[in-house]
Amino acid sequence: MEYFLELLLSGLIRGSIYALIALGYTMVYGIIELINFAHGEIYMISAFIALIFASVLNAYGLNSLATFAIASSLAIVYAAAYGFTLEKLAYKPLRNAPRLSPLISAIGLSIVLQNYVMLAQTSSFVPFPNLIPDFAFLNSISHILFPSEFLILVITTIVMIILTIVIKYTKIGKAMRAVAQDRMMAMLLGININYIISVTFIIGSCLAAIGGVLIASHIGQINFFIGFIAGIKAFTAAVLGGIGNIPGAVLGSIILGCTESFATGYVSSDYEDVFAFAILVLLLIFRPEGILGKKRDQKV
Amino acid sequence: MFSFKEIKKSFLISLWFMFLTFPLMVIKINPETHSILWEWKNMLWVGIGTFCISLLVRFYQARNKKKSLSKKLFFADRKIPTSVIVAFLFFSIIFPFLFSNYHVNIMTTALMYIVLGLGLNIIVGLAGLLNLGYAAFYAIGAYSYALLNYHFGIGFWLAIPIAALLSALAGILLGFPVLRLRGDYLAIVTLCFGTIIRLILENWDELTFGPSGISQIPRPTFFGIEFSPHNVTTYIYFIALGFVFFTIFMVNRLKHSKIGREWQALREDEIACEAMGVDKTKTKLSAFALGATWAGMMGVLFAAKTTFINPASFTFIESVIMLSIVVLGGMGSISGIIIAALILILLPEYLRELGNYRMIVFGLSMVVIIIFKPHGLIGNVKKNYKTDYDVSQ
Amino acid sequence: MSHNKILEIQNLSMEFGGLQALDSINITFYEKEVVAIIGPNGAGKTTLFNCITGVYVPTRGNIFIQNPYTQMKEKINGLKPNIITRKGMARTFQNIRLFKNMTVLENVMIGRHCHAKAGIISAMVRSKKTRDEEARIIHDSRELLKKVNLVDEQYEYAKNLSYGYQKRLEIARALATKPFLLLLDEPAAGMNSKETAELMDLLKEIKKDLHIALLLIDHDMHFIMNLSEKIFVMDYGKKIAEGTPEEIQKNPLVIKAYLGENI
Amino acid sequence: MKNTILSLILVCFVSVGAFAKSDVITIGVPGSYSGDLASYGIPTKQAVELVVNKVNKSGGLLGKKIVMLPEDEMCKPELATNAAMKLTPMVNFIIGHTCSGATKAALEHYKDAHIITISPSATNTDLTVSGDYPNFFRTIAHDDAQAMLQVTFAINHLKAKKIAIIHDKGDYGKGAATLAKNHIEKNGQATVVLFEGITPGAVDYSAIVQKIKKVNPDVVIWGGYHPEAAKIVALMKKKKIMAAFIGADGLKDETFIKTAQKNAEGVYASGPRDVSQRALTIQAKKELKDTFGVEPGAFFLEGYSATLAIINAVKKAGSTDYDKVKKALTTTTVDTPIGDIRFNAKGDVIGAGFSMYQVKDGKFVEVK
Repeated sequence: MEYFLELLLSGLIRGSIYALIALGYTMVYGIIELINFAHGEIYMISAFIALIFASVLNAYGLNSLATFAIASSLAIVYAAAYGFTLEKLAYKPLRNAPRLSPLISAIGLSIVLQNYVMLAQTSSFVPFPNLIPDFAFLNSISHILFPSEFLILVITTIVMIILTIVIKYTKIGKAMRAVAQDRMMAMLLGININYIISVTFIIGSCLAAIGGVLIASHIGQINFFIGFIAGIKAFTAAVLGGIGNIPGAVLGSIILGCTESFATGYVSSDYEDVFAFAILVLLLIFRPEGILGKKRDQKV
Repeated sequence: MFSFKEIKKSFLISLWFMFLTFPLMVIKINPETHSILWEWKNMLWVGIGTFCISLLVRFYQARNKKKSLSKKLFFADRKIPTSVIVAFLFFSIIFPFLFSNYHVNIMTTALMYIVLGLGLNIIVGLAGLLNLGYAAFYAIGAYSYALLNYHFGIGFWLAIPIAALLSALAGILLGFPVLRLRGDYLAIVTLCFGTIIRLILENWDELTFGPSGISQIPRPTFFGIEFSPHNVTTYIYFIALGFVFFTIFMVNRLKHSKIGREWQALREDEIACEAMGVDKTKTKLSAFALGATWAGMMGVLFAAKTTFINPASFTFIESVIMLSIVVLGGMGSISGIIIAALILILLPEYLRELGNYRMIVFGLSMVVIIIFKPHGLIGNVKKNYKTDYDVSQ
Repeated sequence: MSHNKILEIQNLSMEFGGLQALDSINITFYEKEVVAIIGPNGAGKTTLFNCITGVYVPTRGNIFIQNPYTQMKEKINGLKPNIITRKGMARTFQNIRLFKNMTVLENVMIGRHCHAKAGIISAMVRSKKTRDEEARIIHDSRELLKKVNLVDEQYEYAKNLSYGYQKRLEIARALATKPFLLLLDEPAAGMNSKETAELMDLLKEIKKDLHIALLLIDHDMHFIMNLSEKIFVMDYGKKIAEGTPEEIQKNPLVIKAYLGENI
Repeated sequence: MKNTILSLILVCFVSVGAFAKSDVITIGVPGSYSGDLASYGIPTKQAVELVVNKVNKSGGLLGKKIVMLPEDEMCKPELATNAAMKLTPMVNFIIGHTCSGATKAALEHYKDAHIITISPSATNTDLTVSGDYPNFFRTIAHDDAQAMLQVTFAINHLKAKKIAIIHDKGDYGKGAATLAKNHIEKNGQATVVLFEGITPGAVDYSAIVQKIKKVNPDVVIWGGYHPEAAKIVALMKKKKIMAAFIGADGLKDETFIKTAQKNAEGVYASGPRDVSQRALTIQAKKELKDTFGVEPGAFFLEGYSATLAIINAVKKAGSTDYDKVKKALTTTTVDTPIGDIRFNAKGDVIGAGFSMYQVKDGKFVEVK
């Protein structure tokens, strides 16, 4: 039983790591129906930027809490800037192109960004400083839950709630949903499409940055390739939960995380990804729109 | 040439990029010694570079506005003149006698990717089923040959139909669960399929020899005659070339046949397609199976060409490159796919001189091509059924 | 008028969740008839269409077709749309569903496919038989295009046609499946009066030349009254009246439910 | 478009032709210089460049300049074949490839063309032991030697009875892990209680660590590189698993200690004998720092030594003739950063010892 619970916990942690990235993924998809392959790269770049600024601040002798705050804020700002620029450069010109064309530019961008970071910084793994402060109240259970894991769980939940509220109740959120449903109509109603899409990308990239800083702190090392793997898993999780659906992304991530964890624990970690992907395929056979995704009936 | 306003705009853009690249380009940290290097001159380069590129783009856009639309669509909807085809044919045949083995080898790879692109085109371009796991079929073909040869000594030429059959079966196997899925969901499931196949190759040591792969796979023979290592490259080149011709011929036939039109109709509108009496299940499965067949055959050729295979050759990136060939070429267009395959495969090879920058240039060219030609390099050529056969009453 | 039954709907009901879209519909169609179904928006006309053509599987009730040539009677509810089409019923769509990026001719050819035999192997081998079949398909499709007056546009992409032409192409495509019953979902919607008049002529001609039955849904009363021989009126998923156009125009129930005080 | 391709091809053809002169000695350096395994290839390229430049400055080799031709193959067998075909007509020697798989794919071509190949990092046992490739040498011990060392160390020194083996499913990692498993089974004094692969690059490994805890081994043998190991070691500490952790040369990297920090304490790793005090080693590191401004990466010293070995052999042989150089490689001993080395008949290095290290106070310390 204890073994089961431990596996469950590790599944939850893994799931919430996926969720942090999947949230941004699913949000961008929900608004503009684009699989933003470069999302994982934004996550990677923000981790690097946090690392760079943290090192600089450390060198100037700032204390750890201030370093954490400043470095992660800068990472978020830069991620937003990168997200904004990428959208303007590579996706906006393709707004009216066939559906697969933005996918190709996303893949191309992904390659460019990976190699850009590799050349500008380094190709090997870089240790990432543990920016997250130790929480005193966690000391008694530190063998079960790291502070970083605790923070990831908490922040995933908070981000999910805020995002749901923003999209459901605020003016910009309503505009986003309008754009998602019918871009043409939204435009006719006076919504500035370009502005809404930019905002979507900026929010999505900020989420990637939050994920980048937290996950990098948790794992303790980064290289230019981490975005790719994390991106694919997050994408899987987002689809599992019903792509475009915010709580769905979290649920999908948790299910994915737990599946992998139990597969490792009870079968073999050799086939952990096989189980993860098999569960997705199975689910999609019976519920092609994902767990929480809305069924889109085609009107005949 | 440029107004002050435009120059100012470009200047602002370059400033923005200098800001954007500042932390990664300027601050170089060394995690081992905790030392920090400030490389301000990189910032200058970024600034100058983006300023020039931005001006160039502006220039291009200004020029394009003046041009008429028909000029812009220069390639689209036009049949390629016979003279060009003949020249191309001639060139492809004398190619191995003009260039060194290395170039022949690279060109063979490009030819193989043309076939792969054309095969994937059946699934993605014609039937409209997004597939991100095409490399799995490629892997099945390669491993079929390697293993059949290892265990039963089956030769290259016999392995080709067997691998084609096995891949087609795998295609149907993948096709069944995804019948109801469309678009991005299909993409993720095919991606999963590709990954699952690769993981099985990695983990099932007893069957596949695991990650260390299978080496010393025999190269193709010519009616039992073995070629010298030098000549075999040329021989494989001609096999690949033969496959390209065969595939173009077949895909062209398929495209303009009953089944081909049904694929396209399925891509356009599933519901209308069913209402016209087209069997959705059969049509989708046949697209998956036929598309996979070409990948299977190329897999055999790949194994025979490198003489060594391991799961690392069949990663997700491989599928992505194959998909990019189809999309960049212009979905459904055969000549477009040929050009895209040549660009995507030859470019990184010949960009080697650029060293570390080659992958950046490669990625950038993908983005640039798709932005300037969002429908792919070459549009679909319409089939005129004018000159077809007389109706025998 | 001949009195062979071709389509028989018995007690057909369709529910979506709690919504009763169709409620015990009983309708019989006869050979070579032109029948219209009218009713206010949301009355369940398109749902009925979708049940007949196999897009939806009805909750209760039965649908039978009887092929006028072979006189074979079969139950078709639950069959897939493509099977039903092969059995001799074809349809058009309320919001046009053409194969937009295919040429006009190819669109019609797809319709003809359900009577062709060629499979994958024969497509690759391309034997004499396949070639003849292909030529046959092209020839027949072109003839159909001539009938709907689109032969000049045969190499145009379907998406480039005008709205009226697209509607006509959809009809030609449906006819290509050689139906004995053609179902038209709001064929005149969105057309100007000239286009409607042309369409009316076309449908009359089709009925006369091809001896097939037509089932229409439309809101254009002039169009319906002019064309149809029999009218069914639906409201809230129920059939509330049936009869000739004259009878329907006088039926108080219909006036109340649908035509309102306009007449 | 066609014209562009044509001209591109022509340009490359001409540029290739320019190198094929005989008044230089060319060394091809194919390896993984981009992609996810770039960090294992780039240091070799740097090492070769340093040595070649130094030799050229002091008058070259046999009076000829040495030209180095790096080729990126991303550790992919098919790209390695391309690189091999490109290099074969132009080079006298090869230093590379980075990965065993790529090496295997490329070696066929070098073998046919009689080109001596020295890899600083391809550790797959078959490459030398099978005897299939008489032209192949390496400056690193093969996996089997390391696996043997690990297993004897675990059983004799650590008195392990239950051993868990974890690997990264890769060519190198799984290969090494399988060899270790075979040695344990042959030895018979200990049992393998767990043999599983993890996915490299995954965000979290707590499930597999949980499983390790469940089987409660005395020793965990790791087959793979250091990034994943650092995560596993941290989780093992967290879950209070006391089993000793043994890795191979893929783990013995300063970055491991930097990443795992205090969790790295007590971890064992087999690796090339400690050479940090050798004069040549210090010199090589200094050259690297001065030229590229970086610390040595993986296989830097092996690459440096491979280059020195080739140059020495050519000097001794007095020509670049295949047989003469081969003989020189196996008979003459040369002073390199990794030791005074020569090669045995199969191509494995002699004189570069292997030893077991343990992390103590943030440093790898040799276990006597």
